Amino acid sequence: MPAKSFVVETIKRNQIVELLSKGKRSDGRGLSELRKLEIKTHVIEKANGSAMVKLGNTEVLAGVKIDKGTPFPDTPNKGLLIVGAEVLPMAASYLEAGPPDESAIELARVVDRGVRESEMIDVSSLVIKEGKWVYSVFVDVNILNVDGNLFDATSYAVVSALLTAWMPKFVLENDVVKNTGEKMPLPVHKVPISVTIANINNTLVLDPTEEEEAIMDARITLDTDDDGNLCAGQKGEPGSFTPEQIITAAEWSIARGKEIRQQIKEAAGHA
Amino acid sequence: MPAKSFVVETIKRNQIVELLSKGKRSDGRGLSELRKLEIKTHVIEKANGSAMVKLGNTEVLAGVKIDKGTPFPDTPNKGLLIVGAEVLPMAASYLEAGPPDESAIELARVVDRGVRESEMIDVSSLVIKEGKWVYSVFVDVNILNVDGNLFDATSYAVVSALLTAWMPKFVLENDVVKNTGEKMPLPVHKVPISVTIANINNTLVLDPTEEEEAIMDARITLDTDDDGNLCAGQKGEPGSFTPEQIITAAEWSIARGKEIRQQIKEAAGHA
Amino acid sequence: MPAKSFVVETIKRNQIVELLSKGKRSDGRGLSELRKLEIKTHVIEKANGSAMVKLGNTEVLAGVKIDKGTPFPDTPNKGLLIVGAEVLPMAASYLEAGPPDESAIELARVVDRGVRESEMIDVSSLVIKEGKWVYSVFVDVNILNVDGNLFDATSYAVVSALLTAWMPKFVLENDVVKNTGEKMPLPVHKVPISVTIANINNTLVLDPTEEEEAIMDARITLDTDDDGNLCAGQKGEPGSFTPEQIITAAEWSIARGKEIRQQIKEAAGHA
Amino acid sequence: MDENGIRTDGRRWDELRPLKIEVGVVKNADGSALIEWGKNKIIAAVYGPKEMHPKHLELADRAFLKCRYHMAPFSVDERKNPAPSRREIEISKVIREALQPALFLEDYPRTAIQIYVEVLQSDGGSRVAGITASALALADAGINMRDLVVGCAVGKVDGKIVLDLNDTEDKEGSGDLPYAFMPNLNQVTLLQMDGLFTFDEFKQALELAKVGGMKVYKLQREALLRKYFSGGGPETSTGSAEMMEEA
Amino acid sequence: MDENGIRTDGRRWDELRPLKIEVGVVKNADGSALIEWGKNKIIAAVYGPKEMHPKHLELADRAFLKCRYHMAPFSVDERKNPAPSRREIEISKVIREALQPALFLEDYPRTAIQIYVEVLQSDGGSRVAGITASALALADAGINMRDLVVGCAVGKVDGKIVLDLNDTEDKEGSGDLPYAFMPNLNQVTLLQMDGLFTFDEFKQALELAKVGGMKVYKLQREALLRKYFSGGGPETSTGSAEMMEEA
Amino acid sequence: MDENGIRTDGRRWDELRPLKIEVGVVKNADGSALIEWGKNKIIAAVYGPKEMHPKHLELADRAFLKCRYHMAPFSVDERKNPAPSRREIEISKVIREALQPALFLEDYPRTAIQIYVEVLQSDGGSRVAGITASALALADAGINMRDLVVGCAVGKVDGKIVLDLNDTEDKEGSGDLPYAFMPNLNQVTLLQMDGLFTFDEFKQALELAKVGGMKVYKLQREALLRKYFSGGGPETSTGSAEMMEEA
Repeated sequence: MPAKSFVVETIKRNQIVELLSKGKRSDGRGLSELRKLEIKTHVIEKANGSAMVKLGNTEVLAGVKIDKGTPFPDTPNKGLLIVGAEVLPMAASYLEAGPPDESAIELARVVDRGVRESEMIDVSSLVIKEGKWVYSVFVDVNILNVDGNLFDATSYAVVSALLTAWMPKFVLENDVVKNTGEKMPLPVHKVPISVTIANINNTLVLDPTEEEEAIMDARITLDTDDDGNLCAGQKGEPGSFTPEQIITAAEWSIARGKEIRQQIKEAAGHA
Repeated sequence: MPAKSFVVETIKRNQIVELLSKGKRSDGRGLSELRKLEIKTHVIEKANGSAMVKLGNTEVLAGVKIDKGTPFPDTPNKGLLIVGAEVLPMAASYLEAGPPDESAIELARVVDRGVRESEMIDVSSLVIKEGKWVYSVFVDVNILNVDGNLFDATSYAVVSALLTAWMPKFVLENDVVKNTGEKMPLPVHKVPISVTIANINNTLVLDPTEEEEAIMDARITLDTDDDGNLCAGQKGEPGSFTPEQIITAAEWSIARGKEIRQQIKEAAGHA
Repeated sequence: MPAKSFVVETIKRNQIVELLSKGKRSDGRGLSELRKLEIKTHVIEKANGSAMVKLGNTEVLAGVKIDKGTPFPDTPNKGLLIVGAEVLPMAASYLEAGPPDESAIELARVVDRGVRESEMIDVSSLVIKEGKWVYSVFVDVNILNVDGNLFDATSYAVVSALLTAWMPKFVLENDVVKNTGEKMPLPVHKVPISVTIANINNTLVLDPTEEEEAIMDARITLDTDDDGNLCAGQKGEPGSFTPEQIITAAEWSIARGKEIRQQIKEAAGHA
Repeated sequence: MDENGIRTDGRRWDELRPLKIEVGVVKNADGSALIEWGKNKIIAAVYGPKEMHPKHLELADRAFLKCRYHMAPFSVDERKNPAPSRREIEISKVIREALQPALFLEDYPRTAIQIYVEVLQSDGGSRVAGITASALALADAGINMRDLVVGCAVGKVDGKIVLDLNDTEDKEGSGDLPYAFMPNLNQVTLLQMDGLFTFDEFKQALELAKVGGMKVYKLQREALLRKYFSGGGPETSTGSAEMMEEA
Repeated sequence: MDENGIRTDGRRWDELRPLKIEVGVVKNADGSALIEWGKNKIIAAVYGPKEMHPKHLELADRAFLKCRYHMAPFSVDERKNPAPSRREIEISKVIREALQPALFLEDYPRTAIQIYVEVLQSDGGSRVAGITASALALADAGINMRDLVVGCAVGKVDGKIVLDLNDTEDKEGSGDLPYAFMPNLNQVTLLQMDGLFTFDEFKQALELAKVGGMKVYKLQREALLRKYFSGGGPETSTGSAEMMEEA
Repeated sequence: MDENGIRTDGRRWDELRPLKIEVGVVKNADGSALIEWGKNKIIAAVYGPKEMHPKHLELADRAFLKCRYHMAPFSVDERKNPAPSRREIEISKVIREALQPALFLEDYPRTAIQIYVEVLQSDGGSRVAGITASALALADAGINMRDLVVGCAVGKVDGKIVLDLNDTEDKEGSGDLPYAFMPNLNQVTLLQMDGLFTFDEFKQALELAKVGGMKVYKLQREALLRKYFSGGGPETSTGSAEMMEEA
């Protein structure tokens, strides 16, 4: 994962910090401005839903697979919704193939929580036979190129892929699950939007690039739902925020979230 | 695991050996004397049985979990009894987190064998429906602080936790297992007691401390049952014993085992 | 795996290459000549079939285990045939114990393919109840001593062991699988024969020894069936062949395969 | 919550569960603490500064901070597999990052400082309890600190923001917000959030977490005083965080 | 195949599926290419020459070549577990060995060159498509090469040797023969075979694979020219493999 | 056991199963032995003294002794997964510790000595058979030894102490006691015990294990003599353990 894993030379760092102290960023953006966001859906025909997201130079591909599955014993009347994310070793020069490290695990779990806690998908409607058969929805994400803010790019790809996903219609015949061949849309209720803000030397910046992440003290990710409520959060990295900074981050997340949600819904044909 | 994993300075070693040659130990104990043994049961409310054991400075916590499970294919009419042990990395400065090494595996297997071979628990009475459903009894042990003789401390914790364990009463209704909500005591038949003896420079010492283990040549663990029979054994470490030393070790195990069994039964309310 | 994993001194290498340029090999064999092949079957009583194969100094032991199993979901009407191979760490000085590396995985998969693609065993006849119960045939190979050409030695051991294997007769009684105690021969249709040819400095040699493998540029394994058809192939190692060399290799495989098949069938009592 | 605002376990909305802390419980560790908070029973132990393994990961300008949060198999209702789960790996990371701001790691270049958090019994809020205990274990180990770190969670039950959820409330409630901060420096070092909070509820939650946390902080200081000033007890508790560095 | 020799997807026996290549698609990589071949969508990316890890495996006289072929979980009909399968490990090895003959590894002693092949969507022939893309990614990374490497498979359907099987043909056909070669040096660098071929069919298959591969080679060169000579397109495509080294 | 004290396989209580040993069976190994004992077929092979990997574990004052006990998948009634089980890891450890007392490891500082025990077919007593074969493999490798090590198990069947249990007796018997010792030095190097023995039975078991072991020792010496004195056979067997060091 990006932060700290390459050396940004002191000069560069000082320059970024100096610019920030004047409220400017090295790529010319405003402090609470998102990089260019491009979304392309229906890119993998073999998936039930898919989306390619570019957030600046960060590129992410999400694919949805929907099948029948068995529910967890403690939630017999809920379908399965599982988000996985892999930072491909090709995505940056300092990466190596191997099992996911703690950063990749945090990434997948935070994105998963953002989708799950917002109740974007009504998993209780994904039941074929209670306790026996449910729909299983796997969303897998490949991070293809890393340039900062993987949390948001991954989240946008997952949400966009889910918005475009169709489900095979399964029915129960004589206690056997049968695929009818029909397709149904996945029942989507809400569109949660993740927004990440970094604290660099006590200046907050939204959607940090990799060179900003390399010198950030801490980051916070806050998700909002369609009503502007906060629905998930995660502070990370070994620095801290003042309570006031967190309130500001929440305000930014609410404001920016509205715009991004609109763009994602349009890209997925939900506008 | 402790032995050899830290350097006891030569001077200390020589002093211990010299003392032993006079029949004395550096902590003042007799050669076949146990350290202070403290047992506290019912320490984990969420477990079906539990015990905290202190043997000198070695501290060990065992918890029992009892649930329904499926029997092994080759023993359809026996319940499951599985003992696991983890030497927590916090238990000594030289430990690191990671999968269990060969010493931890030996520890768990020897303690498991001691309980299993003594037939402490009558696993054939732990059947709900033959071949389909049985009671599964997991005993997990956390070693919290290491100061030698993990085998015995772990064994005492396991035995004490099992002696205090209750089982949920499961019944079969229309081929479905149902928890009646009633509690039953776990059917305990015997109380096996493990006693470990180290060979240091041809002197036998019972219940070795970590500094004794660091210089021991070999160790032998012998378990006895309520009738004073030997019911399990394990020689370890890269040294040897004379046959006569093994006979002496067996005598010590029988004698000391009687006292320890009494103390454990009292602590568990089985006196 | 052998190739490149030890240094053949330059002098030796030069000598081998020089000999080859004159059409000679350091062990006196012709270029397309197999080393002495010895096959002993019925060496493991507890296996359903077994064979010990010596190809020069390469020694390989294969054992077959046949039991009931559940079919793969996508092939409900086919029995299981699974070939595994382990290069024992005792088989050469440069090996270490550990999970199989890419060479061992390639070896097992290529031998497995050779047996599977030739349709040596008619897996569709190994069904007890479609979709529920089938025969599972495991062939496991231990490589005991390495001196080159593991692909062929392993393949000969697998084929010989399968040719001598018997199956327990399972029947279905009230939907339960029962072992009748009767024994049946495994239904063998074809006898595929693997032949491996190395390219050393543009000279082809059949059945390379370890010292030849250490200096080979590339190798190709081609399997033939009883009718002299090609039924599996695998090029390996980081060199190349001309198309003409591949045709030659195929000719050699067809010619030598006929002789080896005869020897294996005799050793297995199928002559 | 009943009509009088009393929760299922009898607490008011702004009341903590019973909380007991003891410093110095693991003999071999350089520092340690046992916390019992509701039904949580958690030991934190610290080793270090010590040699870094593997050597090539040591940092030239500061200590390498490691943290392992782990749950005992018997700590939860259903036996937990002892192998580290993805949840435990994530929590290990956020606990480490919640504690690091308080540490003068630059005082210990090329060394490792290791924090172990073992959950012997788990209830709601085990990660904030783990942080609270770990801060004490670090102080007990004599590691130089800017401040203690206090963990405290808030949540949302029956539409109301309440302090310090227990297990049942966590499962049945509609929101949970684990929170940790440095009480004297007014810096937030951990924030996670599940569930649904309006912006106003969110602000209210942060406030309540701080108020609750200050009560926890008082108990933290008392626990340290009990260990380091043997006569010490609640009544003599006047120390501030600065004294930690002397401890 | 129908009576007119037309395959289920409408192709003749010696026709390739639609094939599109783009060089330079992964920003952080030193070289990369995206290939779309039938329903295959595959990215190859190259990093290097770079420092070798672990150090003790570096080679004094040449670069250490590594290759990872991997399939995305959503790339196939049934979701694939993301952990590397034995199949992926074997294919990684044969792809690496198919590319190595084309590389002047001796020009980069003590370094590592890493090839990543990520299958985003899989169809028949993903390994030869991966080789084709990887050769371009290596050229794009500026690695010195003797020749490009071209991958192309042939197979046997309804008793007839045909070019470039798609997924359905691969599953229902009676033979598959993935093949790769260096077009200017006339050297075969990959050959695998499943199924049943008479000796004559085998010879015919090798011929057809070469003919098909030369068509792929043409597209490879055009893709490079498009990247390196911005106005470049099929009509200006006159380059030979030697020019790769300048690229 | 029947009324005449004859066991299910026809043996008397103090009789060994058929036992055959051959030294020097693995060509590449520095030393090796094949033992067939009842239905056990076990190969032990030794490599070393050789360079230690990983380097940082090498010991300044002696050789690092490693042992891997492993069962072939086809060695038992139900196919065994080839990955090392916890049982195999434990047995590897006790075998290593049973052999180490016989070795002059201090003669080979900074090196590794590796013992491999591969069970090709398993019957009762595979670990003591493995020890018996390993001691010969070590001698065959020319490692300096104080004594051979002899393995032999005793057990309890139908209430009686008997020598050398086979698989059926092991499963149905009420006790098993694997045992190994150095015959000339009178030192016990392995003892494990399952089941129930009175103190008297325990003493009797140790005695019987020794008596049985001495018969095994005779066969061990003969096997070495056969290899190192080509005309050698039982009748010329007068060597003692001291001669091992010359071998």
